[in-house]
Amino acid sequence: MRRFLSALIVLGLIMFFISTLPLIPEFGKASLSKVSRAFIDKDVNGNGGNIQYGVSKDLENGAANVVTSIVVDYRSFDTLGEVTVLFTSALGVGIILSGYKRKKFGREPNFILRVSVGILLPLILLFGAYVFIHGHLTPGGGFPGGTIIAAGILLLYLSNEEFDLSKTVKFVEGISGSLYVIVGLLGLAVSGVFLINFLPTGVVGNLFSSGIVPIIYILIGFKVGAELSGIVAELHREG
Amino acid sequence: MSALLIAVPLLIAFLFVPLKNKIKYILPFVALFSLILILKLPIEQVNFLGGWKAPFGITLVLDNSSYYSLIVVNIIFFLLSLIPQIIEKDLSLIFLILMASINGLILTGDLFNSFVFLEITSVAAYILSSSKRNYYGAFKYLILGSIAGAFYLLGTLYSYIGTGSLNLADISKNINSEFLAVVPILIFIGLAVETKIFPLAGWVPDVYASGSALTPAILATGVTFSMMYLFGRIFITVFHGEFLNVVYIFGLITVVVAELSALKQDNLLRALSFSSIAQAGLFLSVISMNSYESLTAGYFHLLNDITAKFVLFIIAASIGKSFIKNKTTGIAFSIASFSLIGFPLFAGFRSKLLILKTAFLNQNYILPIILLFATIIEIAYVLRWNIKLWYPDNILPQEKEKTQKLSWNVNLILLIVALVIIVIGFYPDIYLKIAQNIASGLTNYRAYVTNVLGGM
Amino acid sequence: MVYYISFILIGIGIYGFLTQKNLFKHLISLTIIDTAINIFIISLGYISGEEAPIYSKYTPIANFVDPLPQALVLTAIVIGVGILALGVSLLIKVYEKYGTLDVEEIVAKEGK
Amino acid sequence: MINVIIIFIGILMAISAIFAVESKKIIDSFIALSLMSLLSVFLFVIMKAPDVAITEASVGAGLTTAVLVLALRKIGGDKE
Repeated sequence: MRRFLSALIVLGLIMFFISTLPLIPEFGKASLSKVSRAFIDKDVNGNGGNIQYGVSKDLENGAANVVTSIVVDYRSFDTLGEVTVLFTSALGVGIILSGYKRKKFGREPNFILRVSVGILLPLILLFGAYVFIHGHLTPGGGFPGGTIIAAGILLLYLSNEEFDLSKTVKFVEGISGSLYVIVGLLGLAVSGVFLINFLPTGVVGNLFSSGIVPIIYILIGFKVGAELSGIVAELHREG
Repeated sequence: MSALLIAVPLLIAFLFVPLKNKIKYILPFVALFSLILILKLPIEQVNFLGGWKAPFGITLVLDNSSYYSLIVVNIIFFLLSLIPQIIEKDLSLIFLILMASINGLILTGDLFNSFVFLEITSVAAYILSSSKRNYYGAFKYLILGSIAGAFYLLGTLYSYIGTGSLNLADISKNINSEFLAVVPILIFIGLAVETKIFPLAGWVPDVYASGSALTPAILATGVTFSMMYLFGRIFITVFHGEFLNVVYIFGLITVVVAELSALKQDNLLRALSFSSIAQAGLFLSVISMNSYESLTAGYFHLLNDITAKFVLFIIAASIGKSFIKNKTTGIAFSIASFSLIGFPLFAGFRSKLLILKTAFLNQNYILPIILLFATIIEIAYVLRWNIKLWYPDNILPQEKEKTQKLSWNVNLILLIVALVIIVIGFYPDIYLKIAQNIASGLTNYRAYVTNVLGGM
Repeated sequence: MVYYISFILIGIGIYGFLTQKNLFKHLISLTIIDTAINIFIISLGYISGEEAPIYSKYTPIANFVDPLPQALVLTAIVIGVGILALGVSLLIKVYEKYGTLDVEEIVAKEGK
Repeated sequence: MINVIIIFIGILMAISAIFAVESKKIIDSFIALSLMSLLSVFLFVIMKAPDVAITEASVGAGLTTAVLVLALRKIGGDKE
């Protein structure tokens, strides 16, 4: 009975969504909105358009990856909020699990895991760092980079019972978060606008380009890595 | 400058992660700073974050309605920060984040940005509601809230497809009637959990009645107010009052169901939670009439309700079974509860009268009947609880020993708020002015659009 | 095409939420709904024949799909994982308190 | 051609989602969920969203599963 009723509700919901199909463009035939057009041409302030990779310089935003330019520059405030969501939930995991009884895991981490973590870990961390440093040029950026680092930390936890990083994690997360806000406040001090990109944007496609975008993405990478490692550590702690 | 209202609490929250035990004593200063900053800000100011102009970047809009909403919310936070007893030790950081996110929710002029702030607010609320080991209630709230958030996101995307923009003013200008048939449904489901509409309000009693004083004292006042503000902003300013007929019906159903459930409860906190749901339903059905007068009446009533609930929830959660040791607290409780039922001379009377007047002006006779019905039930249970708490019959001596005396600062703040209720009962002008300003800001959507987009 | 996939997945998620009694299954349903909505959002910005929105040696000209939905989904994914982690930790505590994850058993124990 | 691939992936996703919701053992549904996440990564790549694909691969398929499995181990494994 319950299943039948649920199926009915679900069917109604799917029918509702299908009835909205005439409103949205056919699959693969979407058209760019004026907002997206301006973001791609880096033309919000009216001096962009016709961008050439490796040549165009001193645009309003110098990131070759348009998604990054939206996430970290045009809509940077969303990203600050998103980092705050992650921060809050990491904090909440700590608060909620704080009174949990500790019990030992019992099983020794096996030898193969320990040795292979020793080899893999530096590579994983390096790859994570690469992903968030090149976030404005290639796919990737702070969020996947941070997650990759957290995955490395998770391996470290699995291979070593005594390992504890929670103090460092709190420190890194606090500092990188504050630096993000401070970068924003610097913009407020320099030109009276919160989170403005106040550094020169350089040539599209260079590593040192697009002003504060790589700086913020590196901070996000550290922060996300620290927060997710914190969550993982908290969940792993007493096994 | 209005970005500071969000940036400063966040910065302090981030900075104090390693030493979170000290932060409790900083809370009042942060709240006071926000309050002073708001009073110094000029009205009718639009802040383009990152320097990107209106439909492209994210804007923070300070107009009449958001300005006065900010004042209300920040006063609540300031009062709460002066009662450090009820803030459990780890929750101070959550308190700061909630402050930042609610300021953001009120200020933001961007639909997706409001989704982000909605999520921050909900995450902070889930953590708050898990205090006092109320894990199952918090889990239920989390699942419901997240599914609702998913629907809100869908609504955001549909309006992006329909208008090519995420800016509220741009959507308000460009949205066409085809999309107005779909987007409001999705956004309504998305907001129904936080605004406590009947089928999705099942989490409220479990969360509010967990026994913690802070949880209902924030969620039923500050968070509810900002959600109601967002609801008005989206449905009145952006959707021009489309879809409000459905909201009206849902609101009235919520009032009836919640009042009947409140009557049945034998736990004071649960009864108050149901009363909170009922008042939310009443508010939504009043603003559904979509005129300047009805919005004024609605927000005036909401202000009275959150003032009364502030007092009632803190007392109900921190006092035992009677007022034997806390006579002054009892007086504050009685004042607030009489205001809740709309007893003449108290603040609630004024707003209920105003609601009746607007309903009759709009030739709406169903709302007054429901309102009178709800008031009768409210009188029944409020009187019952007052008698029960003032004259407890079979109270054991050891229980009498256990009830603690509330400390002086709690009593003082509760008495001041209770005094405000009486003052509003005689001179409603202060609350009325706030409500009128919010209403005029929300209804005047042409001014909002030109304010944000410039004279395009 | 992709639209139908995401609608069906949303439906499966809601169905799981309505019928299953294990709290883990509720979290799983939530994740399914999130993923489905992310797919839907991306598909709204897809233009066939156009390239990924990154200027590079291989795609020097701006024939890109809509980048804004992608940026929004990036945000939504991270918010999703934050909520999931919070939900998981609440679930652990629910298990510690009640000794079960079955909704009906928990409600029965709450009532006592 | 691309449509055939999309339909194929879609059917697989629906099957793994149903399996994730309905399976008796919790750990099986985690694996099915992870599979669904991975399949969605293919869809993201097909729809020219490499940023989202990388993020979903590392967050959705990787970290989510790890968090869920850690939690399951913490409450003492599969009971059913």
